Amino acid sequence: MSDHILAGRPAAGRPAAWWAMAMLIASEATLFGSFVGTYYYLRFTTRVWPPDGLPKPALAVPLVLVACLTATSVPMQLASRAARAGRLGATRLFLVVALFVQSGYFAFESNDFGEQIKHRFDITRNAYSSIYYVLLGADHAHVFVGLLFDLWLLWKLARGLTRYRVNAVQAIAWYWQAVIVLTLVVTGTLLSARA
Amino acid sequence: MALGASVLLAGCGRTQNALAPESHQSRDIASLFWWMMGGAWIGLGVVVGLLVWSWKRRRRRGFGADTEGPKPGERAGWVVVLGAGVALPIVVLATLFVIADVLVIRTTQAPAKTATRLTIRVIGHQWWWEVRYPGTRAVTANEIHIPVRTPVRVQVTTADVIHSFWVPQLNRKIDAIPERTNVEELYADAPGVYRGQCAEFCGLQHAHMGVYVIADPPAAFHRWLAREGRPAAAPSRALAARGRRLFLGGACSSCHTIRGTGASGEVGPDLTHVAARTTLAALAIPNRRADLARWIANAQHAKPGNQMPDLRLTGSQVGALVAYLQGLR
Amino acid sequence: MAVVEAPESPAAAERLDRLEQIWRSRPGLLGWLTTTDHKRVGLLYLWTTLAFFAAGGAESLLIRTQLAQPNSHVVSPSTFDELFSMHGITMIFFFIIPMTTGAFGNYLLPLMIGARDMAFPRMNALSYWIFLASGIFLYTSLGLGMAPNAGWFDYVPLASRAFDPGRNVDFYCLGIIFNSIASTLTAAQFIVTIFKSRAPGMSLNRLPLFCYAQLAAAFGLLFALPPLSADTIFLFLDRNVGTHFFDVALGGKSLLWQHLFWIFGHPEVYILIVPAFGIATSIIPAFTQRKLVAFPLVGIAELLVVFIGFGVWAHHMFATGLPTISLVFFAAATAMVVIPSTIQVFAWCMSFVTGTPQFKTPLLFIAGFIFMFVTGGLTGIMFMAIPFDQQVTDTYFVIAHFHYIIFGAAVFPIFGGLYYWFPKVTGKLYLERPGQLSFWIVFVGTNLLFFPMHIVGLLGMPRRQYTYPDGLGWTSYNLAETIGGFLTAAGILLLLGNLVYSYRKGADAGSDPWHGPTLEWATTSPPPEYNFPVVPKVTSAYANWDRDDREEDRRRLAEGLFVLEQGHEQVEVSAVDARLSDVVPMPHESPWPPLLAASLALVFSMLLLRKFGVAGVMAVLCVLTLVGWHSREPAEQ
Amino acid sequence: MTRQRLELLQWVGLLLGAGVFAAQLVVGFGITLAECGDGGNRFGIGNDLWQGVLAGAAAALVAGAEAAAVTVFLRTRRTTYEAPPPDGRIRFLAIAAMAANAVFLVIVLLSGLASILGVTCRPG
Repeated sequence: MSDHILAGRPAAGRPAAWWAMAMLIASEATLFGSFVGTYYYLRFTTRVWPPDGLPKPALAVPLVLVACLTATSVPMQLASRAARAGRLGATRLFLVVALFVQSGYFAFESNDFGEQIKHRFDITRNAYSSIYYVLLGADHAHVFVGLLFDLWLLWKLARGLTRYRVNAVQAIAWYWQAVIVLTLVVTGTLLSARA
Repeated sequence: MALGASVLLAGCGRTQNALAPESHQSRDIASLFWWMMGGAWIGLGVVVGLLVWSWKRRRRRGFGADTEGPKPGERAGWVVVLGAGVALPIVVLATLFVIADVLVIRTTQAPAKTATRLTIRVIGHQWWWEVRYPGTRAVTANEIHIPVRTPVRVQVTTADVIHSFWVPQLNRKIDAIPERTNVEELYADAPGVYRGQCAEFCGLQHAHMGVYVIADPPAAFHRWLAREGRPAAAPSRALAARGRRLFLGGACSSCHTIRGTGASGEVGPDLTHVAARTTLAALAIPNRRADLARWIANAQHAKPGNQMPDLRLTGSQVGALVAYLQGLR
Repeated sequence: MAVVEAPESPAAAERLDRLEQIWRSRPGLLGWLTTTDHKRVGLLYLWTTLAFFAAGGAESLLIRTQLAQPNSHVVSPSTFDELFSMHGITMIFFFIIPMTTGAFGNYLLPLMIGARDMAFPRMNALSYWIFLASGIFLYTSLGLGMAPNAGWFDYVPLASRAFDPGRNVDFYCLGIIFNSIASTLTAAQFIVTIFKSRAPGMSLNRLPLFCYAQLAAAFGLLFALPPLSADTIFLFLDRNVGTHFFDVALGGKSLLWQHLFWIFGHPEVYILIVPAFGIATSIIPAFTQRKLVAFPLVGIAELLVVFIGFGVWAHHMFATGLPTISLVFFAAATAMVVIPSTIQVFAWCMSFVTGTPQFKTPLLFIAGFIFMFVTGGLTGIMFMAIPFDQQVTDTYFVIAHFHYIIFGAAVFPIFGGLYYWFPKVTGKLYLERPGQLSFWIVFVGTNLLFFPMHIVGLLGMPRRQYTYPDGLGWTSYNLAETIGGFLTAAGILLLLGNLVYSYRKGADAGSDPWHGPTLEWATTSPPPEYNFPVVPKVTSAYANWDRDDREEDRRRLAEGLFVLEQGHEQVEVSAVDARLSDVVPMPHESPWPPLLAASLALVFSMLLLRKFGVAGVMAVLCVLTLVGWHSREPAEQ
Repeated sequence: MTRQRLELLQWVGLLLGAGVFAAQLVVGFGITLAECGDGGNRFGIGNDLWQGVLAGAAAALVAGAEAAAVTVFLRTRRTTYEAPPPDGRIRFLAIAAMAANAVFLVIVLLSGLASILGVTCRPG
């Protein structure tokens, strides 16, 4: 490494990996923006909402679950800080904690998703059911991808901490923060049908 | 007879020219265009002038002299960019915006409820126009009769995909959208036949989805409307009577309506007074005996893909049907 | 003033050898399959997009042949629908975007900012392979006679299963989504590269305008494609899963498609032309030997036109009967989105006037581009007048307008750029006189092709009709257009012939035949795999015109400063002021990008066949590919 | 004025106007939808009032952004937009912001004006 030209320079700015994740998040956020926009477009152009006497979405359970998921933003942030400080053990620990809660959230939500389709109303019922399940499903899919990230990360960290992996921890923590925000937005949008 | 007059008119000088306006709406739009085009030529002239000027003075300085040091004429450049590139266009465009989108649009947008006394429903189908006159029994296709110098409210909807109703000489186009009923005003300064066409791509025969707006003097219009509302005349000649039996017995009646008979199909145009129209298949072919016969024999030839199947009729059956339909005035 | 020619000291020579060995890429076909070199990726994009250009051109010539005469039967109505649909999709998604960003952007961006490669070289290769796969995917439909046939903007309900039961529109949805993945990756790639991989000292006020244009286009793609993906996902679900987003009977809305489509579709237009502005702003300084007038205004204008472009979408929907008070928001934005363009046009013209223009082929194409762009722009302004827009929308007037923009303002600079950078890429000079002749043929041809369309449009000829009746005054204009079409094709063939001949027999160009303003001219032609022997010193936006800085580069090479010959590395800088922040290891060649693209192609094929389970399995394959991709860390090389 | 202050004002000048323009377009269009859409009109929003307030607030904010840009431009008189960063870059982006905000201001005013002068919910 030709570090001599760096002599005495503080690293300025965030690593490219962080920027790349920012790009991914920007485009995903826009995708969800389109979904949410669709939801409200349909709502504004439909007399009764939800239409055809479909039940309004449940309130309590989603809020509790989302609260749990939101809580995991703390261990993710701690993990990324620990990684930057080069503390491998702490990084692993925080990641495992987060992963535990997140996978619990996902298990419950994905099961509930199936239950709703089976017992409440089907995705093919009307436009409302379509956007309802697409919003929900897209959000769950992002949580699932996050879980894959976590597992991959832990597998990588099993063989120590390299600069490459530090960047990865930061990027994935960043991803989770964004997914949590998306989840809050999606939940808020869907619950707005109760208003 | 007014109908004869309009048929005559249909024969000559039909056009879709947006710059040959026959109503105040269309005239406003046309003059809007002429003004904008004048401005456009000036703008283009200025830019081309600058380029030509630079070509004329291309040799005045040694090539490669300016790359180091101060940039020649930078100040002049900024002045032009800020003046001609920012200030001037902002003023011009803001003015145009107010004229077009605040003032002119009041004449071309949907008319107020109270502004019209006659309402016509136009329903787009793949690939023809259904025309209904609410409050009367009159139903026709591809030929909209309106009273001249009278504001008419046209409600545009669709039975299938998106179409766009457009008669350039009378007014701007308005889309036929499944989830809404759009409205525009039709007004004609002079009696005549004004050609229109579906403007939004609507499938295979988008090219053959024309429509005539026929402006008649009020008296003639009301005579036409009254006759159009009546049920079909019974055939007088034997051949026509055979055609009628064929029509009612065969496939025809399952798709076409002829008021006053058992035929009440909804797929194709209402044929109660088909013989009174100037064209067939949404202006695809003229409404003459020979063309009608060819159309009935095989509708897929003149307008491939349209909904009317090849009924495999014998020559004599076609002849009978033609005789019957030609009697429906 | 190429630095790598004749290094002064043996030490310098020895450093260059080391760079050679570190950056050398595998020989032969395998080298191209696994390459991560932005120059090779750029060339792959170039060849592929030229192939798609040929396809799209052939489609347009068939369309023109059919329309040359009224009531003609050269092609059947159904074939005609597939032709104009494929023509639009091909030219937009598979020619212009991948040409201006994929080919020009990939090849030139790192050279202009003094980098050795993109920020993420493997992801860069992935963009190309996905793009190629999506192109093959889409064109399979043409082979199977199932090509998209509801137009490139594919309005519902015409595109719904009820009215289009075949696989045609499914090919459209999946092909577009597939292609969007590639474009999104490219966009992210360019943004990060421009912010993080510039040569130290190249702060935002010294970023070449070409890079500003690429940045603007990248931001545009990044934010415009998701609405399109959402839209096509909805349509695919409606057609294949039974949702009702666009099904009016069950609460769906057909206008929803149009809103989402045009939220993508209008920025798209600017995404098509802004990189071409970047090409123009590179060629003009070189051939007027003058730094561009009003540099900061041109820079912001390139970003501004894309940004405001997101606020004009409903001017494609003025005839849908939306309330006037809704329309005016988009009309106002449509009026003012013109300002960035007027800024640039006058900046270009004043650079011609105050500089020393030398009208060689590239500058001729740029002059022609300015003429075409202004013409198309002035007709574009007319669409902000809602009543007039409602009169001419969906007629040939609109076709004329956007072909003046897309052919005139995007393809002319592409041709100019092909001539301008040909010596850099090949090390050979093109033939000047045939070059100028090719310009005049293309210029006359396109105007003969597109100008009469204004008139037939005003005479009431709607677009997208496979034939038209005689006697409406359209016939002679249509014949003229067809002749213009073939004339244009001839000019393009002459252009390509010139380049092919010059590549084999052209005179040696040297490293800097035009005394070019930006850094790509500071290295040899063609550039070495490591682009620059040292990380260049940059103190202005026209780095190659700063003789002292280039001297400094030679000194650095002699002293071994900023050579980075210890590893496969490049520098990383702070985003805004480009302060040196790090030296990062770069991945070298990798087999994973083509593999990932292939497994993605499997996923999309299975979705097309409605085998969703199998598609899921293929998705697992993609994940495994990604794990393999990341199993080898650049740091461990 | 300190460099941090200039830095801040420059970014405000560059980004605020853009954000406000986007917000006014989306919200303003949303109000017309809510006013005229089938499901919307039960909200009983008075279009003209809301549009007036919205456009007024937006115009004020964009004007603020423009003021920030102008301030930076005047405070950096001693340098040029080609000067080394951060000074050169700050002046460069301030010049850019001045041009951009002028355009945003006109859009906000025109659309606000027209959305009030237009006949509410009359199809165009």
